[in-house]
Order: sequence, then structure tokens, then C-alpha cells
Amino acid sequence: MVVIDRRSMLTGAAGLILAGTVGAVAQETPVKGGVLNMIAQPEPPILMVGLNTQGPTLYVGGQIYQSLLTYGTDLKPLPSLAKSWVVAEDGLTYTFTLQDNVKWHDGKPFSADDVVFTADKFLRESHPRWRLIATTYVESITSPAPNQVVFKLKKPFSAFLHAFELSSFPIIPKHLYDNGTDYRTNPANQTPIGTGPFKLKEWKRGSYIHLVRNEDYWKPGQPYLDELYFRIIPDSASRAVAFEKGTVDVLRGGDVEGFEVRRLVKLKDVENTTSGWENYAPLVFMEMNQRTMPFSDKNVRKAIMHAIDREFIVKNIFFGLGKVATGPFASTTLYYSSDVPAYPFDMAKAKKLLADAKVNPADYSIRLMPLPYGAAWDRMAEYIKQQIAQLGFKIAITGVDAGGWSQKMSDFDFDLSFNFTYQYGDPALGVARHYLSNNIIKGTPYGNNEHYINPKVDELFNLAAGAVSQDVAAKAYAEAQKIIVDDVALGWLYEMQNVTIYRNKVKNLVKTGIGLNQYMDEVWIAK
Amino acid sequence: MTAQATPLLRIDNLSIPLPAGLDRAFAVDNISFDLNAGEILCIVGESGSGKSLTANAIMGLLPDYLTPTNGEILFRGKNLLAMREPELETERGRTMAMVFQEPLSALNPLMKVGDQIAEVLQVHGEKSADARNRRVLDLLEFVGLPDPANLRGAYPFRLSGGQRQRVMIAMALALEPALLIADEPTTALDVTTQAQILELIRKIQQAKGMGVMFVTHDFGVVADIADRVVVMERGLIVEQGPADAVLNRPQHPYTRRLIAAVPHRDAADAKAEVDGEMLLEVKGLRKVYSSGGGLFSKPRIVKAVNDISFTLRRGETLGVVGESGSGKSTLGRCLLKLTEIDGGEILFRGSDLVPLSASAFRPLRRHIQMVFQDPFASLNPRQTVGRILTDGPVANGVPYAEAEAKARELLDLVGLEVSAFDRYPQEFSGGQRQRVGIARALALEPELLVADESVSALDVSVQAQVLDLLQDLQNKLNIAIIFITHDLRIAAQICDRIAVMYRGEIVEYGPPEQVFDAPRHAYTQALIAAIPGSHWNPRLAVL
Amino acid sequence: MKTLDFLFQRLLKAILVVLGVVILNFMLIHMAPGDPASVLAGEAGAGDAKYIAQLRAQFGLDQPLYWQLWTYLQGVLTGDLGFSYRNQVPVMTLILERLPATLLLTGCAFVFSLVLGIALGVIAAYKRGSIADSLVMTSALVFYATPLFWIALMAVLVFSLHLDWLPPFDMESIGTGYTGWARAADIAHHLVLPTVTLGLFFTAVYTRLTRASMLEVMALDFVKTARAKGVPKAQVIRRHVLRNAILPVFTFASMQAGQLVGGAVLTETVFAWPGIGRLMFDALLQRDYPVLLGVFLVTAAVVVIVNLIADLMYRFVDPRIEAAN
Amino acid sequence: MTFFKRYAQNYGALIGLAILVIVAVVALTAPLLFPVSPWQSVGDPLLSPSENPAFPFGTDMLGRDIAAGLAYGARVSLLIGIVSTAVAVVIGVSIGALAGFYGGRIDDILMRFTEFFQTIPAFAMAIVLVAIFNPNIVSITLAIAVVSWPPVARLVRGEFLSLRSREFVQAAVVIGQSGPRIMFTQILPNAISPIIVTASLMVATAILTESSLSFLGLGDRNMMSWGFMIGAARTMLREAWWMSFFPGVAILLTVLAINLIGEGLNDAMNPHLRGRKG
Repeated sequence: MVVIDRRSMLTGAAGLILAGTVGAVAQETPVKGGVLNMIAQPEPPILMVGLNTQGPTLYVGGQIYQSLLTYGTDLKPLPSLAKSWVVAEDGLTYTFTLQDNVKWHDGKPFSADDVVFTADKFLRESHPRWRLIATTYVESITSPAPNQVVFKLKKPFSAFLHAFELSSFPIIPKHLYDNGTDYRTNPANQTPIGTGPFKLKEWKRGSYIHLVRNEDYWKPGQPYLDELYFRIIPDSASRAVAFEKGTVDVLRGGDVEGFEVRRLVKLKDVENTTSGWENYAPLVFMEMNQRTMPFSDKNVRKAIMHAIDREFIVKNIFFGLGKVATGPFASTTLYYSSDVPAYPFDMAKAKKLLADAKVNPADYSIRLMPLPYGAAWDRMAEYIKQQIAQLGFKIAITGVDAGGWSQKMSDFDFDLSFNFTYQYGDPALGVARHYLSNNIIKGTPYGNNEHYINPKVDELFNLAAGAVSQDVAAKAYAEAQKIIVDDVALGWLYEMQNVTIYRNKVKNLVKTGIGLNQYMDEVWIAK
Repeated sequence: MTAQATPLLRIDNLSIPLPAGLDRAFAVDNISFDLNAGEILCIVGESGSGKSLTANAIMGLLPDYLTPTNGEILFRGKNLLAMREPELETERGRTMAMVFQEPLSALNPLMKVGDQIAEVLQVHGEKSADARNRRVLDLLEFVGLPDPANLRGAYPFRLSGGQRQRVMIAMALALEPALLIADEPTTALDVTTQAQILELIRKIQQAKGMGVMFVTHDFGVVADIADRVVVMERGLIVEQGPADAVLNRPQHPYTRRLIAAVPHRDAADAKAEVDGEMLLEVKGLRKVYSSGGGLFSKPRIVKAVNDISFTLRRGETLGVVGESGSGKSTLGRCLLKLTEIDGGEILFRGSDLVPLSASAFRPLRRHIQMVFQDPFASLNPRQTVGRILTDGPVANGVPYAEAEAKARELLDLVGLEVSAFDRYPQEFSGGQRQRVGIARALALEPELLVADESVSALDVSVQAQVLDLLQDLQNKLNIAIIFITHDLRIAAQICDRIAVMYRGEIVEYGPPEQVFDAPRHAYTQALIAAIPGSHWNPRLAVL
Repeated sequence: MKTLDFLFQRLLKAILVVLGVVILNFMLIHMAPGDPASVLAGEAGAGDAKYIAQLRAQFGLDQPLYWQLWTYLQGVLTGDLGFSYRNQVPVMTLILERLPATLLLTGCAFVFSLVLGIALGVIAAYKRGSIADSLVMTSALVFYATPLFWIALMAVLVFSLHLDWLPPFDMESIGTGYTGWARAADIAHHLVLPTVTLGLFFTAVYTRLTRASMLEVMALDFVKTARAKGVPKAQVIRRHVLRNAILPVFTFASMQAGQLVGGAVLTETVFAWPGIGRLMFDALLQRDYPVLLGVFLVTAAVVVIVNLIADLMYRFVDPRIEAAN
Repeated sequence: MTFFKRYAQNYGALIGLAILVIVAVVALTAPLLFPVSPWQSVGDPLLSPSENPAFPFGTDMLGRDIAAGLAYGARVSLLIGIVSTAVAVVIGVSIGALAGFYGGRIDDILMRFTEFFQTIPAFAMAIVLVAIFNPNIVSITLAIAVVSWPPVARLVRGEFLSLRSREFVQAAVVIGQSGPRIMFTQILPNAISPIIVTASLMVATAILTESSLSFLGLGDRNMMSWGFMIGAARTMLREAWWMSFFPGVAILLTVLAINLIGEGLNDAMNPHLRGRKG
């Protein structure tokens, strides 16, 4: 449980201008030059981060585009394009001061106008998460000075300072997009222009994306690296081979299968870290559609939880890369509470729960729709299917591709499925969306698709989100967790642990809570 | 026919065993004969007699599963059977050459004919391309092909059947071999072409002094060119001797039987005029085939049947005679409405069949039946004879039991065992199958029978039996027959009237004696002149 | 003239076939339950009904199906294969980027399998009944029965991981800056495994076909004629049998050209080959309809062109064809 | 009797038949041999074949018995292979027969239609069909059928075209049999042997296609199939070779067996070709 004194954070931030970043004091002197080889998996459809927030897009696009803030491994905001920020005591006014001498890759100067355009127009129109925040909380966005941006809120939003990470708030060049064209078909999407340390040199679709050093980068002397290659290798076994043979230097979490991780981390001159995912803290759960029987019955949901050996899943399917989740909050995040009901693996208890609830499992045919993200997910589906079948339910796996999954989830056309959520540093951003009853909306797989309705929970989440005091929020969240877990709103399975594997010659690789999505201006390669 | 001390070729006690499980142990059994330089030796026999096999054995071209076990083939005193393949290769094409039955399939379809001839010269050591080219032109000229310079560059499919066979002969002659083996070289050709090729072979043989071994089944051909004759039956030589002796004074019963079966017009038995009621009147019948054509080229149009008219009475037999491509088979198909008709009338018992739709004509089909050419292809191999015979009546509404009884009767009528009913066509010989085919046609009690080359695939002795059967049935049942054939001799033998077709038209029409003895049209005259063995009367030989 | 006619007819037929393929696929793909708009919206993290409706309107998915087809066909006529929803690039651009890689791979596999298959088939037929024949035919049968992806995996295991002879993926070494011959050699080096993997199945097919065809031709009369001329056996095979026997193999091979693309989907996935096979598979999983349709259209066009070329060559090689038409 | 004798002369065909019979018996008796579902974890994960005699083929990453997977996989492979082929043959024979028998415009239309299907790469088309209609045993079977009928149609058309002009068919016309009757009773029985031979080879191809689909993750998720097993094991190729090796061998042997049988049938049904074979 990470304990953070929210008040001190707020007040501290109010007067303090942070210089430098965490871990800037390197053990050795950085060496300039060199090529870093990585893998973009799957190949991003586009590098324009404002239009696509998939992992690979952020990974590559994060070197090109930058956001106002980034976040440390402790989830504290750190300067990025904003060199400092001030939050008013009432929690309604946020003032950001921007870095100086920042230029876009095409040589045009970067200014507060770009930020205002990004926040008020571009992202409001094209970014589903920002759109929600902007409509619900933001009163106005203005730039009183060319290096200052002011956000005025309608009501306090405790998570607001966590909304400026790359995936939520990449800054878009106004001069290329504010010309009345359709953002999605704007030709500039093909030649991304950002402020980041690397520029796009060449994208050979299906092969690689090649980025080169931005000579006019606003941090003098940086970046250290000359070139970045993101290679496209669709087969996971081949990706492991590529790392082994030294073709690539870095493996991002998920690039290779769990058991390969076990092997690769043991290689000579190879290091690994699970750090760099704190801001996302992905948590995997099973969605049980509560609209109809049997899952509308809380006892059935409880029985299911008892029937699944989550330790087995973590150990044998994900090869130990994770830990069993106790509830909706990842244990590494703010406001996590361990004071919730537990659901140990216990087949007998599961059967008893069903019997007590007078549920005859044989009456139900359940469709289990796996998440089409790879072999391990399939194995998990097969395992859970088998476990539920042992309870006596008729259960069949419905194979779907990514499109089908998204579609069926969005249409609530499922009985059981899997999903995982990024927590984005604050429950209001990443967690609450799955439990708020007003977020039961068709059209997205990442809302309250399971149809969980508990007015008390709604109230607690809203209370916490609007709280200026961190204590109030923490208390409300703790209570909410207890209720949600007792209701088995979702079947939490485990917290993903993503391992970044890299050659030890690569220095300063993972430094922040957004890990490899962080622009690599300080990364260098030892000779 | 000058006998020499050492014959050019001597077959001495040659035996070639057949693989186990066939109807006899030896393909050829202990045969011996000689061929002298400068003579034409005819090997004559029916299918399966082993005559072609003997020819192939001499050339060393037997298939893998056949190996001579006994005897010698002495060619100029050297035993060919003892030679190894490379040695044989130097002899083949140089000192001995062969001409095959089917000139189209015997030529490489993808090679220009000039090149195919030149290859003989090349493999036997002629290195100069110029010399080869000159020789090819000479040869083409010599075998009587027009425009050799042009023809040399043509592909085989461009040539007519006769031209192809001339190319084959040119190829065989290229190095002036001492021995020429001709394996049924005229069987696949029209009768007029056959006459020309026979003439050519005789001319060459005389000019070059070669020994020619000529394999044939046709006694007419034998009568035309043979110096000496060897008669084979089921792998054995039953008779051999000078042509005159064998043809006119055959000793062996088999030879006598064969000769007796050779179709021949007997001037004596002129047909009586048939005066049954009018059954069929064909007026101005036309059928045109067009092929190819498009935006940039004109279609090729062939008038297969061009304005043909004739009549037929009950009990009458009309012979339609013509060479391949004359339109005679198309005419037959038109009469049965097996093909679209482009014009004219077919009045059957007074009503026109031409405008009838397929379904409207179907009930009438039983009145007009057909006997087909190929006894192997015309019976469904997956059906029993009984099924084949009852299908027709059943399709025309006759109860099965009745049809079955009728079928058994018919089997008897066409001279087959009644037990044939439950057997499959494969179990019968060609002649027996053709009887089944006839029975099938008769099962519907037709009034008109169209027989399209119905005996041409049969051996001569079987041919005669089937012809007898047809005539016999006609007498019994008083049906009208249209007999389509390429063989004028057969038509003359059995028909009341003959129509000679040439390029889609009837050029000659009349009773056999008029067509034969006083042909009016130039084509008919050429046709009659080309009949092999016309100077020889087989009837006299077996009197 | 006849050749002109033939060309005209075949072109007309080719266009018809491609058109038919486009319409067939268009209907088929639009029967799919997955809606690309909701997929995109879902991936974007959220998406309310309004957002999806907006996307649908943008992609033209709100129009009636026949109208979508009509618009699409109009585009095709002007060389516009539509716009990829996901990649934000015109489909034509995407395909043209990927096509060379696939053409290289399938072309090499085609030539490899044809040359090797014919060579082995000829040897087997020539040495019929020998140990060489049995060996060739048994291996052909085994490769004919082995799943392609399995061979691919095994090949990577053996030749890349254990022996380290050949690169297991990619089309070229990235970042080397090779140009000219060095680059060609590098690509060739990368080409070996995918080509062989993709080609082995077809090699097996052509080996069997060639042998059968050779034996069939060897039984024909003109072969006997050639032997009667005293032509040595080797020359008979070379000059007479081979040419006649290869024609049906070529015809079959040209008809199979399209199947290579099917195999390319598997091969390109395993070997990270940046071709349209993978593009197609990715597009399918992402419900990127325009790309999918475009790939099918281009594939069909390539197949039709290959068949057309084969037909023309056939006409050239076999003089009988023109006459038969 | 002679048919079986001819068939038995081909040793390869006999071996093929023996293998197929074994596979079929295992498939039929799978629930008896392995009463526990092949999806059920029954042992420790990733046991190699030599580790535990109870699992002669080892276990997978979830401790499922590979042997049970192989047995149940045989059911799916054979079922999909046979049913999809049957469907393809029905489609192919119908279209080919109509085109070949009636010729002319009907032939033109049907053959153009067939060409559409032939122009699209079969496997690519199968992928699309399966993905679009969601992978399950029905969609996979139908998809394989839909992409594999064109060769049958062409074959049958060719047979019908040539048989149609044969004299015994003409004779059937002459004796007044109707078109459909001629197609079914005269022509079809004579075209049946090449159809059977082709069909037997198609079963083999269908099994390969099914395994390739499963390999790409487009198999029926509730049916244990060999292709699925390889697909699932593919990522663990080096760690647990047995997981992909045995299903691979199973496919290889089965497909090989069916091909051998196909060749045997071909030889036995077309005895005139035998003399020319080695």
C-alpha cells in the first residue's frame, strides 16, 4: 500500500519548481551516439498519439510527441513540456508554465496556443477520455501568456493532475491541425510532427519504424542516442529469438510469452525490471454479465470466484508474472485497501454457494468470450471454462478476434469475458469507469459493461473524485472497495506484472511510471 | 520376288510370353518367317493376332513387360535380340525404320515436321545443319508433299492425315534403310488417301529396293501390294506363302474364313426394288458448324449437311457413304435430333420432326433408333446388359416385367445367351457387344434404324456376322435402315440404295450397281477407284 | 488476328473475374458481424454512441450497402481502393508498399518449387522404379502431407536457432544501410527460409505432377516414333517428352499462383515478412474492410494476370491452341 | 473382390489404410480411452514424455494430457475433413454436372462463378470466412467446403463434358431418357471413381486447412484439434517440443495415410493406368 500525503503534494507543488527528473544523477557519464533497437508489437496503425492510444502507438509516438506532465514511479507528477505548475487551494484553477525554446520538428515554435488548441479542440473532439473530463469538469482553458496555460474547473476533480500523461494529453501542433480539415484524414498524420527528442525518419510498414535524433531538441545536449528502430515482428517466438540474437536490445512487457521471459532474463548481459508500469498498473478481471441469470445472482458470482484457482493462473499460465488481485484497485496504486472479503480457491464452497442459492448450474449455458490478445489469454479461458464446467454449468468458448471482442463487449452481447484496465494513476481515471452505474453505455468495451449497479458505490466514487482532501478520498475509496468486492462486481483475477528486458549496455531506460512510453532523451548506450 | 541366299530379315522360332493372368500364355508363339530385300511381305490378321507385336519386337520397341524368351530376329545375319540398347539405337532409323498406324499421335505435336525429320539425320551423325535441311526438302519432295519449303516449318496438327503419314514415311526413308516396317499405316486414313499412300510405299520400295514388312488387317490392301503373305491368328502363323497362292487358294480354314468375310459386291445379287410405304422424307436438310471468330477475325463456317434430300421406305436400306468430314455422321445425328438442325424438313410418317422441342420429340424417339459405331463406348460399363435393354422401354412407359421379358427375347433374337441379361458389357467381345447394341435399339420396336459405322470397329469376320444379323432382322421386322459407312464395299453388299456424300452434299444417289458401275460424279469415281483389292474377288477364292 | 481476338476475350474475361471477385468479397465482408467503427471506438479507450455514429458517417458505413458497393466500384475504376480506417492511409498506398515483398517471396517460391519440382519429377520418371524414384516420391508425399507452418517452425528451429545459418525473420537487416548488391545479397539471405518453406509443399505437388505427366507422355506414340528413329533415351526425354509433359504442369502451376498467396499468409506471419499476406490477416483481425477488399482485388488481379501470361505463353509454346480456338 | 485385390497390390495404400483405421478407431473410442475431458488438467504442467509413464506423450502448460488431446483431436480432424469434403463434393458435383451436361450459357455462367472462387486464394478465403462467421466447427467446416469445391466442379464438368458425347449417353438420349435421368443414372456412375479419388485427397487437404486455421487462432475453441494444439504449443516450441511435435506427427501421418489411400483408390479404380506406374 503506497501511502502518499496528498495535502503535502498539493502544497508542495504549489510553490515548488521541480528541476531535473528522478534518477538524473547517473552512475556513469552518458555517452553520446548509438542505435537502440526495439520492437513495436503489434505494428501501430498510426503514430499520431492524439488519434490512437494503443500501446505500440504510445511506445513509438511517445518519442515524437510529448505531454504536459509525466509521472514518476511513485506516481508523482513530473515536468515534461510544463516546467512547473500551480494548483489553487480551492482545487479549481490549474496553471502550467511551459518550457522555453521548444520547437516543433518542422522548426515552428511551440507555444501555449498549441496546448489550448490541443485541450479545447483536438482532444475534446477526438479523445474519448479527455472529452469526458473536459465536458464534466473543465470550465475554460486559456493562455494568459505565451508560456502559460490555465485550466479552470467547474468543480473540484482530485484526479485532474493525473490527466496530463502522454496517452491522455499529447500536445498536438496547432499549425498543422487547426485548418478546418478532418483530424483523422489530415495528411499530417503520416508525417508526425512533435516536440520530442526523436523525429520520424522512415516507416517501412510491416518492417520497421526508424526514428532519428532531433537536433533542435529543447534539452541541450540530449538526446544521447542517434537512432531508434522499432521493428515489426508479428510472431512472438521470433521476437524472443530477435532479442536472443541481439537484433533488438529491449523487450517491452508483452513482447514475448511469459515462459520466454523466464529464460531470457537469465541470459548473460541482460537486465530486467518490472518498474515502468506504475501509472498503468494493469489489472485483469473477468466480466460477468449481470443482466441475466445466473450472473445476476451475487452468490453465483461468489461461487465462480471460489472455483477459480487464481494462483494457478498466475503461476502456470502467466509464469509468475503477476500477483493475484484482491479487488478493483491495483495494490501498487493510491488508495488501495486490502481490507476486503477474500475468495480463496475452494471448489466445495463454490458448490455449496450454488446449492444454497438454489441455482441449478445445468440450467445455464454460458458463453465464455476470451480476450484475443495471445496464447496466455486463450489458456486462461480454457482453464476457467474447465473450472466452471466442474461446477456443472454448460459452458462453451466463443472465439472472437479483436474486432469481434470489442463489438460484442460494446453491445453487452456476452456472458463471461475478460478485460483489463489501466489505472492511470488515480481511481477516478482508470478504475471508477468500470463500476459507476452512469457509465453503463454501449459503444465501448472499457465502461461498466457488466451492468453493475450500486447507488452507494456511485455515491462513494463521486465523493472521492470531488474531494479536495486526500483523507476524504481515501476513506471513500476504502469503503467502496469493500462493497464492490463483496458484490463481486467483477471477477478480479490478477495484477499484471510487465517485465522490461534489456541488455545491460542500455542505460537510463526505465525512469518513470510510464516506463517505455517516456521519451528516451536520457537513454544512452555504453560502448 | 527374287529369293536370296541370306534373307534381309529372318524371324526364327520367336516366342514372346504374355504376363500371367491373360487369356493366353504367348503373344506370339514360335513364329518363323523370312523377308527378302526388295519384297513386300504382308502380315495379316485380326486384332490380337500378334502381328503388331511382331513388328515392334523387330524394332526393339516392346513395352517393358514383354520380353522375347525364345528365338532369334536375324537382321542381315545379326541377331537383334542379342543387341544392347545403344547398339540398337544406331540401327534404328538408319538401317531399319518404322511407320505407325496413327500418324497424328506418332508425330510430336510440339515439333515442326521438318525438325522431326532432321532429327533422324542428326542422331545418326549428320552434323551439318545445311545438309540436313537440304535432305529434309528432298525427302518432303520425294514423298509428294506440296511446297516443302513451307511445309517443313509446319506443326503436325496443320497437316491432313495423308500428309502426316507422308511425313512419317519421309522420316522413315531419311537414311534409306534396308528394312521398312509399316504397322497398319493406312488404317486410320480415308480410302482415297489410303490408295495414295499404298502407291507411294510401292513406288519407294521399288525405287530403293527395300524390304517392306507391311502389317494390315485388310485383305484388300494385301491384294494390292503384297508379294508374299503371312497370316497370323492368336499368336500363331497359320499360313504363309506368295500373295497369289494365299489370296486365291487359301489352305488353312482360318484364312478361308477371313477371306470369305471380306465385303464384296456381288454383281450377281442385284436387289429387288423395295415398295413398302413411305416412311421418311428428308427435304433440304441443313446443318452448319461455326467456330472461332470474334471482333478481329471471321468465324470458320463448315456446312456439314448442305441441302440434303432423300426418301426411305419401310424395309429399305439406304447406305450413306463418305469419307471423314463428308457430313455423313452429322446427317445421322440430325435424323435423331441429337444436334440442332439449321434448316429443312424431316418428315417422318408425314409429320415434320424438325420444329419439335426436345420434350415433344421424346415420346417419338422410340420409332427412330440408332446402332452406334464403337461397341466399347456405346454400352454403359456400369450397367448390366439387362438394365441397358430395359431402360428404353421403361423410359417409354412399359412396365418393367414386360420390358424384362422382351429383353430376354431380344437377346435370343440377336444370337446371345439369355444369361447375358445379368452380366456387364465388359464381359463380352466386341461383336457380342454390338449385338447388345442392336438389341437395345430393337427393344423399342423402331420403324427406322440408323446404323452409324456400326461395323467399322469390328474385325472382318465379326463384321460379316453382324451385317448378316442386321439383314436378317430387317427381313423379319420390316424396318427401314440408314446405314452410314465409309466402306463402299459394305454399302454395296447390303444396301438397296446408296447416297455418296462429299463435303456435306449428296453427290451420287442410286442403286449400288449404278453407283459402282456407272458413277457419274468425279468424286464417286475416285472413291471407287481407290477401293483396295478391287481386281481381286474374294468370293472366287473360297468357292 | 486470332491472337488479338483471344487477347480481347481473355482480357474481358479477366476483368469480369476480378469484378466478380470484388463484388463477391464485398458482399461477404459486409455480412461480418464486426463493425469497424465500434472496433476503432473501442480501441480508442471509450466511445459513446455519438462518437461511433460520427466514425460510421466518416467511413460511409451509414449508407445502404448497394450504395457503398457502387461508391467502391467507382473508386476502383479510378484506381482508388478506398481509405484504411485504421492506418489512416489510402489502401492503394498500403498495398503498393507491401506488394513487392509478397511478389518477391511468392515469385521466388514459385520458381523454386517449379524448377525443383520439375527436376525431381523428371528424375523420378526417368529412373522409374529405382531407389532415386522411391526416395523422391516418398519425400514428395511427406512434404505434401506436412503442414506448412510446421515446416516453417522446424526450419527456424534448425537453421536459425541451432545452426545459425540463416536469419529467422525480416526481409533485410535493418539499419545496415546496405545498398545495391550488398542489399540484394542481404535480402537473398533473408529470402532463403521463407522461400523454401512456402515452396516445399508446391515442390511436392509439382514433383508428383511432373512425374505423372512424364509417364503419361512417355507412353504416347510419338515417343515410340522417336525411339524408332534411333534417338537415344536421354534425348527422347529431353526433346520429346519433357516439353510435352511440362505444359500441363505449367498450366496447373499458373492456376495455383493464387494459392501461393494463401500460403504467404502463414509464411509471412512466421517469418515477419512485410507482405500483403500479413497485411490481409491483420486487416481481417482489425476489421479493416477496405484493406481486406483491396488485398483481395490486387491478389485476384495478379492471379488473373499470371493466368493470362500463362495462356499467352501456352499459345506460343503449343501451336495447337490457336488453331483449336 | 477384384477391386480389393487391385487395391491390396499397392503396399503404400495398405499402410495408409492401416494408419487411417488406427486413427479412426482412436477417434471413435476417445471417450473410452480418455474418460476425462482433454481440457482438464490431470497432471503437472509441462511433463515431458519420459517423465511420467501415465502421460506417454507428456502434458501441456496446464497439465493437460497430450495423449487425450491427440485422441480427441482425431475426432475433429476426421469430422471436419470428411464433412467439409462431403459438402464440397455435393456443391462441386452439382455445379460441375449442370455445367458439363447442359453446356452453353449455363456452362459459361457456372464456370465464371467457379473462377471467382478459384481466383481468390483458397486459404485466404477460408480465413476470411471463418473470421467473419466466428470460428466454430460449423463455420470452419463450411468455409473449407466453400473454398474446396471448385476443383471438384471442374473435374466433374470435364467428366460430364466428355461422357456426354460418349455413345452410351447418346444412346440413352435416343431411347428417350430425360436429361436429369441421364445425368444421374448414365453419367454420374461413370464419373464416380475420379470423384472418389479426388474426394479422398480433399479430405487430406481439409485436415491440413483446418490445422492451419487453428494455428492462426481460428479454430473452434471448444474442440480439441491437432492444429489447435500446435498453435497453442507454437510459442513453446523450444521449451516443450513434445506439445507441438506429436500433433504435428499426427497430422502428417493422417494426411499421408489418406493420400496413400487416394493413390491406392486411383490405381485400383483405373486399372489401365497401373501398368505405367512404378
